[in-house]
Amino acid sequence: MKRVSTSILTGLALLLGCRLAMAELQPETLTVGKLPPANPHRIYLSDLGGLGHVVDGRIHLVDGDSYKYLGAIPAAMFALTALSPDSSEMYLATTYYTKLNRGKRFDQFEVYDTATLKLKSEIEIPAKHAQALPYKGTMVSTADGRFVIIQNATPASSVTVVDRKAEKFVTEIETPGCWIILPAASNARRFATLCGDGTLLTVTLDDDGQAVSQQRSAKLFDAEKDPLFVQAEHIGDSYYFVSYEGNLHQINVGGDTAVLEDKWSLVDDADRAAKWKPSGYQLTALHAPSKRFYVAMHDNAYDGSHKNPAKEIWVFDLATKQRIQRAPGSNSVAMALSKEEKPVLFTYDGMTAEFVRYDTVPELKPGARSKPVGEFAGLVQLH
Amino acid sequence: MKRVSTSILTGLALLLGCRLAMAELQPETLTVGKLPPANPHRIYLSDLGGLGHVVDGRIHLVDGDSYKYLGAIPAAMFALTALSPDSSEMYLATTYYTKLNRGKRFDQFEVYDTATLKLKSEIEIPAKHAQALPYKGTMVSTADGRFVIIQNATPASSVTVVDRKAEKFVTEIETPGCWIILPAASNARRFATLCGDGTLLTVTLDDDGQAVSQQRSAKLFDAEKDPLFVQAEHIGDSYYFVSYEGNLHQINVGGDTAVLEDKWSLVDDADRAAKWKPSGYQLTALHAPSKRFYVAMHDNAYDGSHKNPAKEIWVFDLATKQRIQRAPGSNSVAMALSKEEKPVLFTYDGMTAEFVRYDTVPELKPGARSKPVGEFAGLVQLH
Amino acid sequence: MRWFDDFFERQARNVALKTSRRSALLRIGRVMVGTAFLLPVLPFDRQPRAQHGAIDDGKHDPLDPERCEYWRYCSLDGTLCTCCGGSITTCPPGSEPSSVTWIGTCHNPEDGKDYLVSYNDCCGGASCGHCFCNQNEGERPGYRMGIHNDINWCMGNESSVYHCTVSVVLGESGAKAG
Amino acid sequence: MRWFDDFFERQARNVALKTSRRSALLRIGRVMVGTAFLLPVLPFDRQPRAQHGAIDDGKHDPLDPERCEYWRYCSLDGTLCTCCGGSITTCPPGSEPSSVTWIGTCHNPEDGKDYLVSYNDCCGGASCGHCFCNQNEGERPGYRMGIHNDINWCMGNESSVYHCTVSVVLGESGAKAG
Repeated sequence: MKRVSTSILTGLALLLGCRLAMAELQPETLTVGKLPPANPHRIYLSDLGGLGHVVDGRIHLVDGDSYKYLGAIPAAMFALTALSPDSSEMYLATTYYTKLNRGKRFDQFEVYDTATLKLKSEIEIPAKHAQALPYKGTMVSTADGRFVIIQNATPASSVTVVDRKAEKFVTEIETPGCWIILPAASNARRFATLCGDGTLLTVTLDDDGQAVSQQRSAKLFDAEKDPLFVQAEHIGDSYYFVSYEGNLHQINVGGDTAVLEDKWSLVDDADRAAKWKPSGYQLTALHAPSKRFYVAMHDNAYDGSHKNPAKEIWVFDLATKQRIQRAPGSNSVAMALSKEEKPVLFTYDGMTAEFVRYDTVPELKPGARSKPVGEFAGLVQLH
Repeated sequence: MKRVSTSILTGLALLLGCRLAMAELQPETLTVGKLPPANPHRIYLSDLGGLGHVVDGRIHLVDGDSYKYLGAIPAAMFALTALSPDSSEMYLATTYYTKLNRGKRFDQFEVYDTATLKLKSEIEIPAKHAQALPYKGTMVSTADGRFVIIQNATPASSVTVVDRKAEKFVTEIETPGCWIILPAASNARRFATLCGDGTLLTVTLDDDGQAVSQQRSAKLFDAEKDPLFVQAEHIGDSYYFVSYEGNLHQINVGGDTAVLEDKWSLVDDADRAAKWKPSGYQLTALHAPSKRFYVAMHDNAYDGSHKNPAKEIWVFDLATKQRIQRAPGSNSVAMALSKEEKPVLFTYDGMTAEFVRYDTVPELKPGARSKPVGEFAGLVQLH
Repeated sequence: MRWFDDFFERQARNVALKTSRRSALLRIGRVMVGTAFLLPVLPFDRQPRAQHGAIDDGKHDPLDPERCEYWRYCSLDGTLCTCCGGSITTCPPGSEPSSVTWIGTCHNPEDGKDYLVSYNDCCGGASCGHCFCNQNEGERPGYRMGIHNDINWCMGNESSVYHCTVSVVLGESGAKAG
Repeated sequence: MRWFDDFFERQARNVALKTSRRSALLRIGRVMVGTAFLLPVLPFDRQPRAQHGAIDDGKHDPLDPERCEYWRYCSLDGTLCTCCGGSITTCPPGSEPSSVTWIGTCHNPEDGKDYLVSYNDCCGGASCGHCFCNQNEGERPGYRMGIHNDINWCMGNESSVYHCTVSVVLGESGAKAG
């Protein structure tokens, strides 16, 4: 009795005095819409939902060409979010309470189908997932997609390993004082993580997802005087980090221990005098084929300005280590590059909550702006 | 290991290099604040939390004198909200899902202490509570506080009876086609409800909260041509309703069946020509001792304007049936009068989400405005 | 099934009530006069227009389904599915149509006819919150439930989380139907 | 207890780092230049200032605890408990102090001294959302957890729902402490 299907309602309503013969509009049927086929400009924006509604986060889907709103994936509380390697799935690690904000806490790893926005899988995991802003690298799939590694914080640091083949929680691995998961491209059972003493910890798994080795590197960066932003881009096993002072660190995570392959400054003396420094949350992007590297920058930097919206975006050629362009920053706090030969760069404006679409070829050039989307949003991912 | 008390942290931090001897500020202790003692100007504002976050409603507490924000009571999803007769408790009827917006639904009746904002009691009730905007009369205590009557909608209409003495759910009573609970002041086991055919249904309970009689009145109002707003004020058993066309209906609910005691128009011919009509959500207020009746009005009314913000507030003397004042409306969509000899009227501005404090003596006069508060808020209650 | 019978009895009578109808265009923007905010008739809406509200740039196009003044929305109180990943008659992916609805009777300026419109809520997932509208033509209080819009019409669904609202034409409304 | 030891080791080193400090007043408002919105340094804040944000009327009073520029808030990323029913050092009624915290070192313009400040989140109940601030002096990424503010410090509480943030003076910060 409680439920009455829409078709029954429609039928009865028609019986009750609708003069269909004269109607120009015919009775319509209500359905559930389908997403348009994904293209490289489909944007996924992770949103905590606002500091007034932290229990109710979501991931917004927006078409990057028309800027039409496509739908949302519910993300609950302080979710970590990541696309699967082939973008066919969206992973979440999130927290629920049985009574919204009280009762029993439980954390879940969840998989949504990005073609339908339907839940495909949910697995309970230890109630320790890092309730962090949605930083890239807080949850990452291994190169082959078999395992998903999830950052934990209690605030003691560890990672949770989920097996996507068996669809089950495997284990928790302690990674004390370390943060952000950097999987090796050449070894699908290996990842590294940045540690507070300037080293990297490299963890190697067996085929069941259990840790078989944990090796600490030499001190590769100065976590006190020139800390690395955790947002990183990679080509193969080489990860590219920028530091607070604008030094690019190239770190290889393919081996048993991580090694510093290169380090050079993004800023020259004149930049330094004007206090140009990197800033933002998702503050870099990299196009591997052309080795173009994009960094959000601001001038007049001060202690605490490292998350400020970008004043400019600087473009570097990693092959020549030369800055090849300075472009307007559009107040970017997050950016992502499409997976295309001639990619577009989408930035998220930290002041207006709008996306800006940049062409990158022949040069970086800001174009169309979206309407505002998101309330307390960060990570931008492209299909 | 997971938890470390703040005092331990404080102590250790002090050991680690704080030169207390020279400090002008001494180490501080973190505590939980207490509410200031309630006064008649303490405002409770029921807020659905925004249509983008319907799972996460709350009741805001605001000091009506300083307009300082005092705190909030969590209200979950589409909660019905009502102060207890003595204002010492806030009642909620609300919905939870075990996984935020999916999983198992369960509804609860909850009681919060308005002195501490602590949960005092929670009782599971049938998962049928009306997921309505927070209208007055959707949940009401009997005159003696023993039973709380909760409006249900599936959309079939019924009420849930909760026993506050036994702290348990008692029964569900069908009230088909009827809406809003109007308890009798003279009989703590009786309430009436407005029905879609223009009658009122009077329900009488026994001392266990079970219905022992249900009596339908004659047709007392015209639900088609001149429907009553459900927001009502009362003196004893006499409820005062306004209709869409501006007719005041005085209906007595004390007897076995409800009776229309009086009916007269709030508008004269000139008002009618300018299409002045009542509008808003919580659109009337009544000061029983002085019989001053306050109604939110707008002109140039049209089909569908009955929820518009007020252009004016009109003041009537119920004894003489005369309009004694027209005051600015401050875009009011909700109003409440303090329980004082010389009451103040708080209105909630539907355009700016600000409160306006009106003096009522010697005449109705708008005064201080608050800052904006609430996202999708309606019902205003005063302590 | 009592509510169900009552429901349709009421619908039919409501249809009969609607003998005259003015163009949606005639009554637009009145509430805005003299206010500092570009908010249309949205007493309960405290969300910023720029972020959550439907476009309000002073144009009130009754043929634009992303605006509150679109003719079918004459009694729609909620957020537009057209701004949430759905369309006029489709729920956004990831949500489900409500099993129960309220009804409006709206005037189509294109053909000059009045239509019965079913306002289904779409339910489940994270609620949308974009393009809030509050139109109340023919709306009545909760004792006329089938034409009442201050309640969550996802109430009967497995997930009663409100997502957004569509407006489905059921057919032409006879002036003296029922 | 490893994290705990690491935590304090890091705190101590951080304190040592802070040998020079500029007045909060010197660095205010830079991000606002040339923007259409009156938003201060709040990259992730998309809430309307009028409703949720701390006052920003161009006055940046380091002694007003309802403003982001209040001196103790130099590394506070969150909503101010002073706007949520609490105070600088009390959680709003109905919430509970977080069991773990992050630390800042802030300059008090009144006495010219630097203080160690513990930023406790208050947890549970409906989250507040008023007066969002995003100050990051001395803030470091998650591998320096004890001075990291992009994480929910209610994480260890029975209810980890974030409510608002207080700033409790732990004591004066020695320039060469630790």
